Amino acid sequence: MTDTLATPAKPQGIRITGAFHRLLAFSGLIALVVVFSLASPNFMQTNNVLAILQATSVNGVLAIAATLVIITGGIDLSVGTLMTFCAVICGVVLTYLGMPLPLGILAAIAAGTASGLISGTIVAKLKVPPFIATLGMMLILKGLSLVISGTRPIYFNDTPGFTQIAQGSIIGSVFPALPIPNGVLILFLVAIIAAFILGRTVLGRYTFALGSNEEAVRLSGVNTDRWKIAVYALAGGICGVAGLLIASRLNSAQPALGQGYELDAIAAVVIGGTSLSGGRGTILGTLIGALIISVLANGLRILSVAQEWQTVVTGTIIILAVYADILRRRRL
Amino acid sequence: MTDTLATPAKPQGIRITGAFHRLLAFSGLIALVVVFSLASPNFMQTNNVLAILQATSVNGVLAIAATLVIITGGIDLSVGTLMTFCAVICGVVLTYLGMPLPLGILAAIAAGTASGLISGTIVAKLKVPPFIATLGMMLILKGLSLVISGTRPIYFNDTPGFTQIAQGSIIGSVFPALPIPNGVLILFLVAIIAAFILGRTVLGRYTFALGSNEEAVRLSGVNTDRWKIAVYALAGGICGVAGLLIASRLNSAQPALGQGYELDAIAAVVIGGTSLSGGRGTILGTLIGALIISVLANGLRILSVAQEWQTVVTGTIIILAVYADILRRRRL
Amino acid sequence: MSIQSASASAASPLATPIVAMEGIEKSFPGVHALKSVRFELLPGEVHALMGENGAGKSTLMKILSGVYAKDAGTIRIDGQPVEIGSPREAQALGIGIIHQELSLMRELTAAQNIFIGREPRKAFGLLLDEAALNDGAASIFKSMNLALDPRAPVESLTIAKQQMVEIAKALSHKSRVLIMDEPTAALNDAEIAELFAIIRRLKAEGVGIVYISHKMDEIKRISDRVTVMRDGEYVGTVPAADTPIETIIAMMVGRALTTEVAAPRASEDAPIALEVIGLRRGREIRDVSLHVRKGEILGFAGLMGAGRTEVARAIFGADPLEAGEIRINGKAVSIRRPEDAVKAGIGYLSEDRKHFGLATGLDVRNNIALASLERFCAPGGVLKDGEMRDIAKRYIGQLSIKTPSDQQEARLLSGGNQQKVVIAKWLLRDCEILIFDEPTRGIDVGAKTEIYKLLNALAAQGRAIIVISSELPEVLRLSHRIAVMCEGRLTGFLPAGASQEAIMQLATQRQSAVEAPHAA
Amino acid sequence: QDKPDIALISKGFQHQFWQAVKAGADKAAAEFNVNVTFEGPDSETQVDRQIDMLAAALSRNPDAIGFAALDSQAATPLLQQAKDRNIPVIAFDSGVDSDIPLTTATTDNVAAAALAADKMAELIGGSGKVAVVAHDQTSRTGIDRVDGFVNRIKEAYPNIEVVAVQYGGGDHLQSTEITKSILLANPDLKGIFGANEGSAIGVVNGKRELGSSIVVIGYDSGAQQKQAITEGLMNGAITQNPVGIGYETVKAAVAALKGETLQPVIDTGFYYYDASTMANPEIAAVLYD
Ligand SMILES: Nc1ncnc2c1ncn2[C@@H]1O[C@H](COP(=O)(O)OP(=O)(O)OP(=O)(O)O)[C@@H](O)[C@H]1O
Ligand SMILES: Nc1ncnc2c1ncn2[C@@H]1O[C@H](COP(=O)(O)OP(=O)(O)OP(=O)(O)O)[C@@H](O)[C@H]1O
Ligand SMILES: [Mg+2]
Ligand SMILES: [Mg+2]
Repeated sequence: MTDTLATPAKPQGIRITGAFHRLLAFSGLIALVVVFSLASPNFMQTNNVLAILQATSVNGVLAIAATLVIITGGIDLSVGTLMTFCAVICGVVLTYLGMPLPLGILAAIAAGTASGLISGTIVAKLKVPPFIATLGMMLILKGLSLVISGTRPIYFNDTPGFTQIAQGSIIGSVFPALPIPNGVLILFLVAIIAAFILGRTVLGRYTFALGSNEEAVRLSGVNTDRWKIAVYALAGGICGVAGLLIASRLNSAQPALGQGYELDAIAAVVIGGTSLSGGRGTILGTLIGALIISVLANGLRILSVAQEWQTVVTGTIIILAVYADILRRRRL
Repeated sequence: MTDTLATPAKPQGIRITGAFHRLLAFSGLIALVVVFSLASPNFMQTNNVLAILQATSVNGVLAIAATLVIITGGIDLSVGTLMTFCAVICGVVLTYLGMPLPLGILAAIAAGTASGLISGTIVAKLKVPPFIATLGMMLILKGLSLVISGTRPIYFNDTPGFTQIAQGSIIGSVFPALPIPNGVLILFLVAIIAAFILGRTVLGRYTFALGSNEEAVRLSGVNTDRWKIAVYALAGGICGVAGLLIASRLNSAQPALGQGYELDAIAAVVIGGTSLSGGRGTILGTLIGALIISVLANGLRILSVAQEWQTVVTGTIIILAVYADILRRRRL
Repeated sequence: MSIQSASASAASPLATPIVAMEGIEKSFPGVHALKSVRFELLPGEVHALMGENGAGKSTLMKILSGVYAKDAGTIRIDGQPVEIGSPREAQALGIGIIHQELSLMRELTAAQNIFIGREPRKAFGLLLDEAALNDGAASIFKSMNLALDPRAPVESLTIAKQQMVEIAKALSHKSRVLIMDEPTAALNDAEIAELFAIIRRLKAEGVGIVYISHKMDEIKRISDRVTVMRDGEYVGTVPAADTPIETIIAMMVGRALTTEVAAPRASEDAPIALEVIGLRRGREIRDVSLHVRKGEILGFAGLMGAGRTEVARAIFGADPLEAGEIRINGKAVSIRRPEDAVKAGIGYLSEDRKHFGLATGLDVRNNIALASLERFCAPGGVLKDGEMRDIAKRYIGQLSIKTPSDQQEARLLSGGNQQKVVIAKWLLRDCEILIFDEPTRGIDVGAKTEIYKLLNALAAQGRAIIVISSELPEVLRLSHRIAVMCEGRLTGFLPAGASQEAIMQLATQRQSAVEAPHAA
Repeated sequence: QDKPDIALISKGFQHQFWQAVKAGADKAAAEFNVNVTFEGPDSETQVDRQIDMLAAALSRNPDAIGFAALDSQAATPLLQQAKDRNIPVIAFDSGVDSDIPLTTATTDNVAAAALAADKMAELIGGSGKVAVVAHDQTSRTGIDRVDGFVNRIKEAYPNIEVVAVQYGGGDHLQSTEITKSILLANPDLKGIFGANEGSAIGVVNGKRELGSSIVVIGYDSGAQQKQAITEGLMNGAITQNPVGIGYETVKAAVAALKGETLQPVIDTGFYYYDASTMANPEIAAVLYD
């Protein structure tokens, strides 16, 4: 209209700022790594770095699932017990029914997706707040895991390759110097796929749009319910992957595990800068958040800090890390 | 301007709807009670009703604290471990330092208030999201409880009246037919005070206003930070009361207790119709939510439902109860 | 009431109406919003829908666009009866709408907002074609003569630009029926002219346009017919060209209205109430100095983005300053937060009521009391709710706020009535210095006159008032003195009665012609 | 249904140890023709949840109660109520500091953990660094097993140093990560004691993932622990007799209902087992999957 309005899009400027921004986002993580490296020579050993990455894999995958739901403005408390449920289903298919490995993998992911579909439907169609819908699902899945497994672990001893899913190292078999466990590879794969879906597909667009202003999306003639259900289903499928990872690491489906994992996952998401009110968030941030949590836990253990103090220090650093991130953003 | 616009406020009509609305809000709870009464003759026995109420007291008080914070649009994950921290502080004052009972009570509430002040300050001044601030505080308090107590329970055997705080019955000593434990009395007292503060005082008004549109409140010339901190401090003080209750019930301060309790408290709040996005909520609703949770747990136990199925049923009924509430509101 | 509806088919008596609504009923809890309302729209017609705040205009259009379900009545499209159950179905019928309240996804970019639900795709429909999306948005902006980066997140845009994004979104739908619910409330004259050019183009293409506005002059400029509603009822439909404004206003308010406000009294040498010296912050505020005297109304004119809002917010302490001094009654004060400003006697009515003015979840009573709660505080922090109620009711009466009760949630009020609630909040606070940013945005003619009277009365009581307005006639009508801004600088002061041309000249007076891009 | 109703309130539910106790109780229930319910909180820190469970069980008017107290004192008023209503109470797992329970079916966790220390010392040759991965810092079993192990090392093996005691909540995965950190921080570590099933499995997992060759002593049994011992990843483990605990508890309750007098303590015993002794009938009888 009037050219005074001309706010030239400064692609360069923005890109530089963006890259700088992204680099800085790592600052909390980098600071932690530096401190721990100085404090203990054992910290930066290859083995320990691999241990940290491996320790991030399950929580990282769960956190990615949680990120998707949180960006829509929801929350998913069921990620932990859903992971377990999927592991149990996989155990039933492989060990009790004796089916081949690919079917077990498929079953875990399908179970996760189905559960996500149900959560999503409860949220979208019945309009039950996500907190309650997924809290209910968390309890239901917890109970069902016990029921299905007969309250005992299911072992994968009859499926020899099973531990390789998380513990083997395809990369290591090609480059022996880089024995990165497959679990870590899968985490990054899931992250890349999730980031791609968020950034490049229609589903991703609606994920952000729903969290930003669901009513506006609806008024634009979009079938918001369907897309919301799709996001929950996708998140559920990702929890299925987490179920495979943990089952493979433990070479068993432990039916009692899982509750409490949702808090770590959501913490990783929020530390990673995703807003609980929805509409914004990144997978990269979530990965960093998950890494911060693992590095902290590992570092404090390596330093043999007494357990009760570990908790105190972890709490403090989580607050400080997020505060540092806030300061950084304010300055930019 | 023009008198055509004069739409007379119909206070009667609104009041009737309000009362009706409120009555219906109990419907989920009433339905549960009716079902369990029919299913088991033991359910409606005085002793069991008292047991249910007693079981509600701690979670109810925590849920009231959580309600206040949630109405501001925040969340408080630290209620559970803060409760424990206050119990431990009380134990230190009474048992380790041998001070008289009133000082112990004061210390617990003061510790809660102080911790709330800190959480509130981190949220309001440092702009750390409430989820992270209170997650951090949750861990810090959990660790500190263990440190201060030396990782073992502190018993109140030297303070004879201590168990009376929750377990005695002032009402019962006057009306022997009504042996309502003091813990339940305290729950209702806290509820009445909280409802009064929310409904009738400036602090309460700002609690709602902050949750409704914090920026608008700030631009109305209100020191939003100060009021927000006050709400967190009040919630912390209430957690102190919960700490006294649980310590009195267990006649000990159990330092490892508390984590996970925040979920039950928040669940009670949300089941009670308070919105996690802030700006609306009632203490009455929270009480009903807390009662629904206890009645469910108790009823399923009375019916000797297998534990794994208890979980499944609880999850399902929580979803259904909230769904029923949503249907009711939609109809009104 | 139906006497005036005789000339129903003024525009083109031969065409079948695209839209014919008949006997539409709608009730909300406590409000009978529409009482057997009828409405008709012909192809190629601009049909203005008029009525006071809360008359039911938006509700009627929300029914047509599938947002609300009607309680009773029939809707015909091209003569065929239809049921419109959702926004999607409305879109399928070719009905597009620009809502009164901005309904954008703030975190998404302008282009993403425009194409929501219709994203261009590639790779067999699997992937988003972001380039096509941005190009599409860019070409729409170009056709609107609008300089806006399609990739800019909506939350970084001013309200005016957000409004333009809404308009672009509606245009991109290529609807046969386009409803515009107060599209110009946030726009300035140049932008309005641009919008009208677009409307004329659409009209020529045979699109039927429903146009809702409280700006009376626009009705004459753009519309063919006018339908008036009052209090949820249909009053009549008249041809725009042959009907005097006064008649339309009389239909709206049910009586004749004296639109003339007493000419503003020139301010004498009253003491200076507020003085700011050398305010600075980045490119937005560049060395702004000004003063307002007691009893004076200082008008603030400028184009969109000139920085008027920024200056006001800075004075009020809502945003930080890099440099500058603020003096009240000659004494320097330190204002770091809105709290300090309010304590010092400054009130600020924001231009964006939804985000910065109204606590939408609170009821009307508490919104009115929000800035003055301590006034209703008994010892111990207990609120005197009875007193609050009485005062709230007084303002509801005084400003004719249409609400079923003072306990209605603010978000359920019509847009104009929400604005009145926010105004009431500042009136109650009783500040010595009042800054009103777009105070009459979305307010009906009757209420507008009422607010002008109020501002004059406040000035007469010795209050110092700054009025920011994008409506030049409003600035001219109210101000004792006019400050004009351009690109963050104050380019000059004009006396009352200055010409529009003089203002526009200052409003476009850039610091360096070389720096600035060429004017369109 | 006129069968006697016996309510067992345990310290846990989902863990294999408690499921084995439950299995023993169910076995006795079938044998003595009684109804048994079995409940326990999610974690051994939830003292008040257990109290609520006990209260609900009392409301049911059971004929007898079996109770594994997370904190004896906290439960005293309810146990008193049971006594007043003539409901016999049998304590199991760890004892209840009170004279209300008619008997206690239990294992001495301190002595059992001390045995683990002895075996550890033997296997690492009497000197070097060892660590403990335990399940819980504050629960009775957690404290007893850690104290039993650490104190025995301190008293009897001056050349052995306990360099770390960390707690993984009995969570297999968390215990795995903890073990890995301990191993990486102490490359010269000789052995780890995993103080319950989840912890022990975690230690085995950590050892395997890092390809370490330390000595591992576990606690409890379960298919995975048995397999680890068979495969040589775990050197041996302490087992209690959880099935026996559950069985004896119900049996004692039935006896109490019949009015028989009971011995004050039923020691269900504990055993050390390794690859060589696992198949012994005496051991095999107390191991569970
Ligand atoms: N969702 C709702 N719930 C309750 N009342 C409503 C709702 N929407 C509108 N109303 C009421 O219906 C009446 C008509 O509102 P509407 O928004 O249609 O007015 P309007 O003519 O568009 O006014 P304005 O010019 O102020 O925008 C008002 O009294 C309003 O308060
Ligand atoms: N949230 C924001 N983020 C980034 N820039 C902004 C934001 N709000 C305003 N601006 C920029 O600040 C400058 C001043 O805008 P402002 O809204 O204060 O102007 P104004 O004179 O009040 O105009 P009007 O009220 O007519 O829109 C403009 O360049 C605008 O683009
Ligand atoms: Mg309107
Ligand atoms: Mg402005």
